[in-house]
Amino acid sequence: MDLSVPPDITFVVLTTITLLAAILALQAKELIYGAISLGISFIGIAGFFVSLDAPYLGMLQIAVYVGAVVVLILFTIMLVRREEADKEEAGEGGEGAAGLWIAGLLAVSIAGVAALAGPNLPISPPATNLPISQLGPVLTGTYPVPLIILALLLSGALLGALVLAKIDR
Amino acid sequence: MNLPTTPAELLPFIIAVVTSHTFITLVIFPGFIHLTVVVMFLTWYERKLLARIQLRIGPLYAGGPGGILQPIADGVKLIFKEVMIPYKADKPLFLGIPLALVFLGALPFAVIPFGQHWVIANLDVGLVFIFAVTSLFPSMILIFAWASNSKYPFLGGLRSLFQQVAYEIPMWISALSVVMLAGSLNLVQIVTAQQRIWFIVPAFLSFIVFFIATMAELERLPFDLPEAEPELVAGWYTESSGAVFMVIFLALYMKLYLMSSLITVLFLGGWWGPAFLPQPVWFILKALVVATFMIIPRGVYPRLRVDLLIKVGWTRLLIIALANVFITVALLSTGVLSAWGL
Amino acid sequence: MSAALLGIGIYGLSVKRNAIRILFSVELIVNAANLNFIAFARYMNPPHVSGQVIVFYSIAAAAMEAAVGLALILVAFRLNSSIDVRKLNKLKG
Amino acid sequence: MALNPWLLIVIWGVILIVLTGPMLTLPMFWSRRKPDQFRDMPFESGQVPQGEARKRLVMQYYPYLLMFVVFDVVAMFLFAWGISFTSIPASDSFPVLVFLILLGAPLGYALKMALRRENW
Repeated sequence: MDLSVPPDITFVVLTTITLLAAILALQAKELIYGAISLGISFIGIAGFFVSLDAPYLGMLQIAVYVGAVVVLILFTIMLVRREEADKEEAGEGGEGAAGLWIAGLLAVSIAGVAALAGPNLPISPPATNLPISQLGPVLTGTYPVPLIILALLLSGALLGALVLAKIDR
Repeated sequence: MNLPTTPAELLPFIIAVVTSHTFITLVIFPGFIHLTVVVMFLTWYERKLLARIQLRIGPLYAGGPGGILQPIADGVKLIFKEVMIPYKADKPLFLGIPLALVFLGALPFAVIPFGQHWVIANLDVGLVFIFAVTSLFPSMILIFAWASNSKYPFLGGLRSLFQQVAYEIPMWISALSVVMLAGSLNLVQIVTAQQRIWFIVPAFLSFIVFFIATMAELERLPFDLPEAEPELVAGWYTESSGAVFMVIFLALYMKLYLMSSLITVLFLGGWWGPAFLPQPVWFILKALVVATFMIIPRGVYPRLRVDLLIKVGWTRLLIIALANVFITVALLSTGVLSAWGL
Repeated sequence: MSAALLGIGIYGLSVKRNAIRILFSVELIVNAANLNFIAFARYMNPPHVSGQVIVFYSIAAAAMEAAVGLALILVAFRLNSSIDVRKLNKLKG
Repeated sequence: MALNPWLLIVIWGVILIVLTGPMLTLPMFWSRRKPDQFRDMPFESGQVPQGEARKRLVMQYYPYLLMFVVFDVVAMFLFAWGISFTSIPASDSFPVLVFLILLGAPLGYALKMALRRENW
């Protein structure tokens, strides 16, 4: 039974989900809805990772972004919640259009470069899978120093966030 | 096998699909029907067991031996009850989140191997997949609590969030030693590696940590603060009624079964057992035993205070789990376990 | 695809006034970059795992950035009782 | 016939949506729909609810959440290392252990901060 999904369909579906959710994340009236659609957008990106032979990273994406960061965002939204904070920002008109123009130009130019360069990229056959067990050795064997630096970064971020969030009395 | 082109080919095609292993795994055995039956059985089983502990009789009149048809009666009753949506509640979220909870509770069953060939999707990153999916629960619960626009759910949801967040990390890190022992994240391979010895022996400490963390994740007594009846009525699902309640209830028992299955896979040797019973039977029996041990404390223990609970999670369990990683490193590198082929 | 995501992110960054939404935008931009890393690692010949490792670090860094950013938002909110970045232009709280 | 496991998971998800969706959408058809101010009131033990339910939260447990985000990442790193622990040389595991020890210090500090209730 030939039930393998052509990669194009996967791509189209995931793109639609991700982009719509991303737009909604920025435009939703309620911040809570924004956070939820941000989560959906992240899940879409995780789907991309999976379809690009990086399932472990896809799972990492879901666990870290959707599981942790979105919870943090939700909690912060609820912490800073005020009636004003919920209202959609007024007076976006002129600047909104300008922002749209900048963003649009940038996206189109990048897409243009990609479209020009795209056909020249060597497309490797999909048969060569990247096993997840390869990730560990490369992580620890090839890049040990970034790992230590990352530990310092994590420590620094944790301490910094704690000190920032502390109430001075 | 090709897709049918003429109507005459349709019937053989359907028969071929329905009898294919994939279809059976998806719909019947580790799939939907099996899940529904076991989850319904668990709701009855918990009530009956608790009743016995407390010298009561429990469900009796719904039919079958010991009122085993009680879940069906409950389901019919709840479906036809009125769904009350609280004033000013966020309606789409209030109705959508329970469905999402059931979905998330049932989705990880796709990667749990109930037997050597009884698994829906033999995923290479199965364990991490389960963790990724279960890590979505806290945010769902928080959103649901927020959506119902009522104070009890909100407080319960917050407690639930912090509890699950506090116990998720010890749970993962204690599972790490199993992963190190098996050298794989694929649940089928993890079980295969336990053919000679169940991982509960070399990783006993992490089994304890994992079990406690699981109990906390499931919000079962003594960790059931989010739904502490005297204080918070029913916690984050106080406002749910009728079908919404039924769906949430289903999701909770789904998660109970999921976690028992996960413990079975990680520590209790999955489907391995003497050959006089088929593999899936062994698996389900083990999972039910684990579930029993999770239910029993509900009849026995009081509950903790919320800040103590979170404190225990972060200070004790996390430290033990991290220490356990070092122990496993030591065990593996000194080769003590080589007798079992590890 | 990645470019469009980046575009949305930059749009949000330049237009929105709510600090939390700005954080959303930053996350989207980081994710667009991650996606490119993965895609290029995948289409290299032969496929190489380094791209994935970089994304590994990138996700970690972005999560930390979100944590610190949200803590900053909290502080700003506590000092000014507003999370509108256009009201946060004073150096004195 | 070996299907891609991810495709199987997608199929499983679709089955779940199709079969569990009706549990909540069908009852909506026969459930009462007319809004009723008193019956739809949030449950507060028979009292009339007062004030806003979606209050601003307390800060008290915020540090735990921060710790969660950090250790989420750490756990994922450890998993990547753990799967290949037996197959990599012991010297390669050394950075990971250093990594863990380095993280012990902020963990201790965060716990100390989080346990001191008067800070929040």
